[in-house]
Amino acid sequence: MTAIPPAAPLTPRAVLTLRGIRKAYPGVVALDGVDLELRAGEVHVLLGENGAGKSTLMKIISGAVACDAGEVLLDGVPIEIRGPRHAQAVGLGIIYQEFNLIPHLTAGENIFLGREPRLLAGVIDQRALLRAAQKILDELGVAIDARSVVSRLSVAQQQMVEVAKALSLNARVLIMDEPTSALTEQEIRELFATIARLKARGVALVYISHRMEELFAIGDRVTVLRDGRHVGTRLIGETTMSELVRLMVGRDLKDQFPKQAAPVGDEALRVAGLRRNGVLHDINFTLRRGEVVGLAGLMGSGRTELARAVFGADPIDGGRIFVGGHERQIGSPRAAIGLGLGFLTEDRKHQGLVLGLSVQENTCLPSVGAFSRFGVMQVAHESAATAARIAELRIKTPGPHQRVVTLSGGNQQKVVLGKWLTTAAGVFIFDEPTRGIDVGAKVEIYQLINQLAARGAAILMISSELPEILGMSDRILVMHAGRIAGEFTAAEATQEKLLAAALGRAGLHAA
Amino acid sequence: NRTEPTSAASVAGATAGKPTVALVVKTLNNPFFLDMQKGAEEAARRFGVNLVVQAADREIDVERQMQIIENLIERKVAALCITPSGSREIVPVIVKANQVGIPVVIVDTRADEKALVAAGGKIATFIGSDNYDGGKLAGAFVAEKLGGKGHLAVLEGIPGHETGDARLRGFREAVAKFPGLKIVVSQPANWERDQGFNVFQNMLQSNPTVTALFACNDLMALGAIEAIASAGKAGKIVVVGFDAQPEARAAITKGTMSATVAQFASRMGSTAVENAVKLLAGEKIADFTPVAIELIK
Amino acid sequence: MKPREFLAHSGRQFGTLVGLFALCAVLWALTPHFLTVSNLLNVAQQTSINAVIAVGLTFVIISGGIDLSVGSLVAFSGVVTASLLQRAVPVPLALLAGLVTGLACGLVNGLLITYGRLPPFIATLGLMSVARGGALLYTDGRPVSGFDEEFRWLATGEVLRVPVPVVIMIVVYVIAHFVLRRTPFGRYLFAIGGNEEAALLSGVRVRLHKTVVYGVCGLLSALAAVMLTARLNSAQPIAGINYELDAIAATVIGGTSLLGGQGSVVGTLIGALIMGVLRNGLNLLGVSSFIQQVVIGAVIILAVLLDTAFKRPKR
Amino acid sequence: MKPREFLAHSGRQFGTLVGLFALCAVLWALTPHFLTVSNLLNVAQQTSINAVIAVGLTFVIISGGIDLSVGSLVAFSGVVTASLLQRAVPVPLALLAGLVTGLACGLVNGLLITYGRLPPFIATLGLMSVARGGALLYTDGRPVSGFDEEFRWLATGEVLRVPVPVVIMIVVYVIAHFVLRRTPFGRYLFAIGGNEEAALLSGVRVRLHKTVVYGVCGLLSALAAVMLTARLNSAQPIAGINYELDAIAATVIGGTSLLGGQGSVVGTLIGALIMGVLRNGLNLLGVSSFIQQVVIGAVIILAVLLDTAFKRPKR
Ligand SMILES: Nc1ncnc2c1ncn2[C@@H]1O[C@H](COP(=O)(O)OP(=O)(O)OP(=O)(O)O)[C@@H](O)[C@H]1O
Ligand SMILES: Nc1ncnc2c1ncn2[C@@H]1O[C@H](COP(=O)(O)OP(=O)(O)OP(=O)(O)O)[C@@H](O)[C@H]1O
Ligand SMILES: [Mg+2]
Ligand SMILES: [Mg+2]
Repeated sequence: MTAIPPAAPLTPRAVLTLRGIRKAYPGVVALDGVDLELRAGEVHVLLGENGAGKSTLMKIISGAVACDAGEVLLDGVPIEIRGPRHAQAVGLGIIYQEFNLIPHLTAGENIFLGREPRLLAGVIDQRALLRAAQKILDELGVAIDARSVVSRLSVAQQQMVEVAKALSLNARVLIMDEPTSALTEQEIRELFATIARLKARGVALVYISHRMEELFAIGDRVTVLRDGRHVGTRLIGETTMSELVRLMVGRDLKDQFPKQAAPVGDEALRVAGLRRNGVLHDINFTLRRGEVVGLAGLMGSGRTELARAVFGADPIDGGRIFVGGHERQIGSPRAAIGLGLGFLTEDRKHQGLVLGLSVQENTCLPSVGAFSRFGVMQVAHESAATAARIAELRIKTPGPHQRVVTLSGGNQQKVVLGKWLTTAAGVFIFDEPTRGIDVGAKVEIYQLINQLAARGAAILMISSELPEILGMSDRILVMHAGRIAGEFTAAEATQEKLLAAALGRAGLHAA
Repeated sequence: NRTEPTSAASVAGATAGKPTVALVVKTLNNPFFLDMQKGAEEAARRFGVNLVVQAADREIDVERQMQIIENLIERKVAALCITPSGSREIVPVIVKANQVGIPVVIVDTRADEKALVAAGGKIATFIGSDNYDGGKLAGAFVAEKLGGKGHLAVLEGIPGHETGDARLRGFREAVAKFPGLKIVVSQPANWERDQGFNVFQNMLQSNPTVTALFACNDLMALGAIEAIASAGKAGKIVVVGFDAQPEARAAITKGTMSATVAQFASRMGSTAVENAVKLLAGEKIADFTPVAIELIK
Repeated sequence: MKPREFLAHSGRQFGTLVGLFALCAVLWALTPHFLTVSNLLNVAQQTSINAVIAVGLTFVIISGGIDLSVGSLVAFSGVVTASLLQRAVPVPLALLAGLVTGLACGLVNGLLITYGRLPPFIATLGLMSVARGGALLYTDGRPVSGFDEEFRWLATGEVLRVPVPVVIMIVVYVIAHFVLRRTPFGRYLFAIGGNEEAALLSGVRVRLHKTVVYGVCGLLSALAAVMLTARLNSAQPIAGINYELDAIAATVIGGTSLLGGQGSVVGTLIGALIMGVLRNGLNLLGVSSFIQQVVIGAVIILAVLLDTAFKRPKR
Repeated sequence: MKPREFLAHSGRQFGTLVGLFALCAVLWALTPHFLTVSNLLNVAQQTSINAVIAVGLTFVIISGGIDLSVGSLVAFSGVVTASLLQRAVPVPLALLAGLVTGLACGLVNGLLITYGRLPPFIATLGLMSVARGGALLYTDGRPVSGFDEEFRWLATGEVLRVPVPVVIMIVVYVIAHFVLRRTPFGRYLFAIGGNEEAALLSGVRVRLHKTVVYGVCGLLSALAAVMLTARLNSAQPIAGINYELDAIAATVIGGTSLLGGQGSVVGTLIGALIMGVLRNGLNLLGVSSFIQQVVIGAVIILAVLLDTAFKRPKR
């Protein structure tokens, strides 16, 4: 990870100042009198647990949300931000945490949406648009064709399109709400280089992330929110990880990766010669009870495709799948669930959650059948299970009947997790399980993974965070271009070896 | 640059060289026009011609009827018998038929005289009776039945639909002659049976003094008599319909309905085909064949 | 349902309910004939047929679909039942045949949508035309009329002084509400309408449930057909034209989103009642036929404006 | 448009186009009257009115909405133009008045949907009823007929031997295609239909564009009204009933998704032609009108099945 030198003489000039910002939603006070000051040329990190109010604060700056009280000053002059268009016009740009791309438009069209270059009045200069978009994408160092339709891009690629879109604004203040949650090392590096360039240009950046190690690499100052309140602002150079964590969660966290090895038992899932034309080639691996197997790889290496194929979400063109030692035909997700598999998808908004339904309805969705007797749902069971998940995962919600669309990103992710914990699954496939989850909650999830393993569950954990893979796995598989390109034990694995395998350079082939 | 007028003998697509006569009615999901079709089919058999019967799905769809006729002109039928969905809207397509020399027989509903003259269109003959006269018959009957005194209700067809308007005008005019008769409520039930039921049920709530109902078609009248029955007023209200459908005739026999106006659709159909055949044979025909209009009570 | 949950639900219906009451209040002030027991029973009966069809549509719409064929299915199932009755088939058998016809047509819709991957609009538009043509062919375009008292009891009978159609409507709504809120099938409809892919990945048999929901909608159309046939003492191949619009309007006025994933049958009932009361009131007032259309349109708009005003979220 | 992009687009239309050609081939085999210049021009003329309305609906549907009021707007704008013509207002002025009427009604739809936050279905259903009532009131329920040759040229005239209605249709489609693919307005329609919130957050003036798109749809309905009035030499207050269904069908057959965010006017034109050719063919063949309904429904289903089969993704 490239460290970015601090903006040496901190420019005293405040570009944007927020004072006493308050915002309440039915049942929650999201922000309760928050102050924030952004200076030109700084990377201002915003930290806080899931639901602390970070995104809400940023949406107020970007004009997506109107605040109930408080004042915003731009260059010292009070301003009322009337809406997203107005915010853009005065130079406030944002990359939202939840993707905001138009699925059927191309990457280029998305990047310049609302600001298309014109030939004449009222005619889009499509050629110029594509050229400019391609230029931004290339500068970002991502191999995305500006003409490709966004709905066909992978999550990581979509995230990079979001970044490109924000860059195209040439904003004076640029907010990045968890831009790296869907990215792998490679893209993160490119992003950081871009951030450095922007800083040099005097742009004020707000950076939100739950990946603590990133903060120290790029941040200049850090502000911590807790329960909608401002609890402190520090210079990065004058603080430590543990102090920040204490400010965030209000207690000390001893161990970031509390791995506890569980006794390894019988074979739980075995995949032999799995093939999906053009995507997966001759995949072989075994998961045992009590084992956590990490699956690493670059964006587009086919990890998600592998998970989907095993789970019956995509048809396969060859190969055999054994569950609990018996060969099974898994024709649908339902069949997979019936065999005791659970699959936490990487894209919670499109595949994981029914956003319009409540926490309870989402949590119980795969288990509705199990919670029913004579075709009638047993509400008591549902409520009990949901209450248990809310407590266990510390889901921050006004209640079980809250619609998940109103939850913060991290809490939505917890609901997806809760959904699979509620089933009686014995084999879990977790695709980016801690995406967007705060440090405290991550530890809780790791502990949960430990518990599941101790109970005899087998876990395949797909993750783009190498520290997480290294910290939590008993065994690590690495994918490259649709093949398993390497297999390592926890002891022998290092970041370098994994990366080499992911790039297709290392030899060790899977057994 | 259209083709020469086709002679009856050279009509393509006709089986065994028989000429094809087309009958285009307003719609075929109304028993009135089904009867007309029956009559036409019978005549076609009798005279040995092919008969094509076509109609729009909806009675009021004038544009669709125009399309159908245009398509039949493309098909080069020998003669066209038409019941216009709109008396003025039919004129342009009559002109088109004239241009290629296909004779046009108008049945049941007149094509607007003035519009026809203005457009230079020409029809061979009109066969039918007048909805307006039918409405007058119905009005006179109600007046007689009530002794020239009482509160009347009217169920209208689709607002703005010519056929209904004509019947309504006739009825209003007839009852206007009797100062003791008063139309206390007049509402649309869109030609439909279920709406006839609902609307009349509601009318009875607010106008319990109503002693006679004129419905612009039998379907609405048949719906209304069920509403009367459910209000426990069977036999206490004079109900007059229009079209003389078999069901209405049965209801009259049973005594739940008082009268209906008959227009003899079947006769219209057969006369139309008969006239078309004569035209094709070069015979002279009268430019108006009246078909009796009669009150069935 | 717990009180809290119930309040949350009825909160969502609150605006529509206010709209209904406001409408009733206006009519009560304008005409003495409106607020009488016999008139209110009339309204309930007149509403019952649309209300029953609208339940099926509510289910379909919650699942993210649409069904335009309901009106044609009313006609088709109606003439099937009626012609069997006229051939002296026992009433229960004839009813069963009618209901099965509706169910079968509905399942065809469902299969076209799931296995044929047709947009619901197209599949049901197609079937709308096919079933209408079928009904016309089957009856040769003529109505089938005149039934025994036994059958007509479905329209004319009373249970505890409540007309049978109203009883049927109430029973259908109670069952539908229960199915929607308390059975896996109901839950799955919301999930499928809300996010089909997430539902699929959660093990919901999306195709099965989608097929079934169109079947249910067809079945309820057939039930409405039976009610209509008994009421009019006649089944017509041209019955039910534009019924889909009325039913969709009732559903949407009742707060069910056409985007799917949201809705309730309670709202639909209120929506159907608004439409029924409105038409009844206009007849009672003797409003001219041209103005009626203007008023109906305006009231639909106003009712929903009121509802949205109550729900309006803060930005 | 670059060849590559064009191929991608036409690829999406490929299935529907095959459907259209298959239909034509069948008709060509069955009747000698189908494939003649005069009949094809005839079909084109008959299709033109639906096709023009369908363009407006395609725009609205791409933006994620729906417009049920088009049929009523045809009636309303038609009688406005016609009555002005009869009062000897110069033709261009009368046309303008008709078009402005349609535009204004469309904008009312738009405002109800954007500022009134009504679901498009409800707002346009309401206006459908209000505009119909308005047309009836305005004309007292009577058709307005008989116009000068100058006006009727719009239906009877020819430009380079192509009938004027067909010319109008082609011009409308060329402009619409350009607007959709090459102007910010068109782009924003896709964006709003694809993800309204994302469009809003990108600074697209969602309300403005949504309001305008209903205005455009109203305007095109008014244009269709003028064409219809010239064709029939009469404007009726009850014209255009159910035109919305035909136009929506053409749009959806043409591959535009009712969910919004996807679609093309080229597809819509093909869809409208499929419907026009089908009806023409059935008339030429002399198919009984009951069977026609069955066949039309079946062909709509088959055409789209074919289209989906071509588009079916591998997985
Ligand atoms: N539209 C809404 N309606 C109701 N509550 C909301 C809404 N948006 C946010 N909230 C609530 O406001 C609080 C703050 O949410 P916010 O999204 O700002 O958190 P966050 O700090 O960004 O969390 P995360 O790290 O998980 O993204 C949460 O409790 C959330 O549930
Ligand atoms: N719907 C789709 N249409 C076309 N290409 C797709 C689609 N979904 C995924 N792809 C492509 O397939 C490849 C594999 O993607 P996949 O998401 O499985 O990779 P991954 O290893 O899980 O990476 P990620 O880190 O992005 O999750 C990528 O190149 C992606 O762009
Ligand atoms: Mg957030
Ligand atoms: Mg992935």
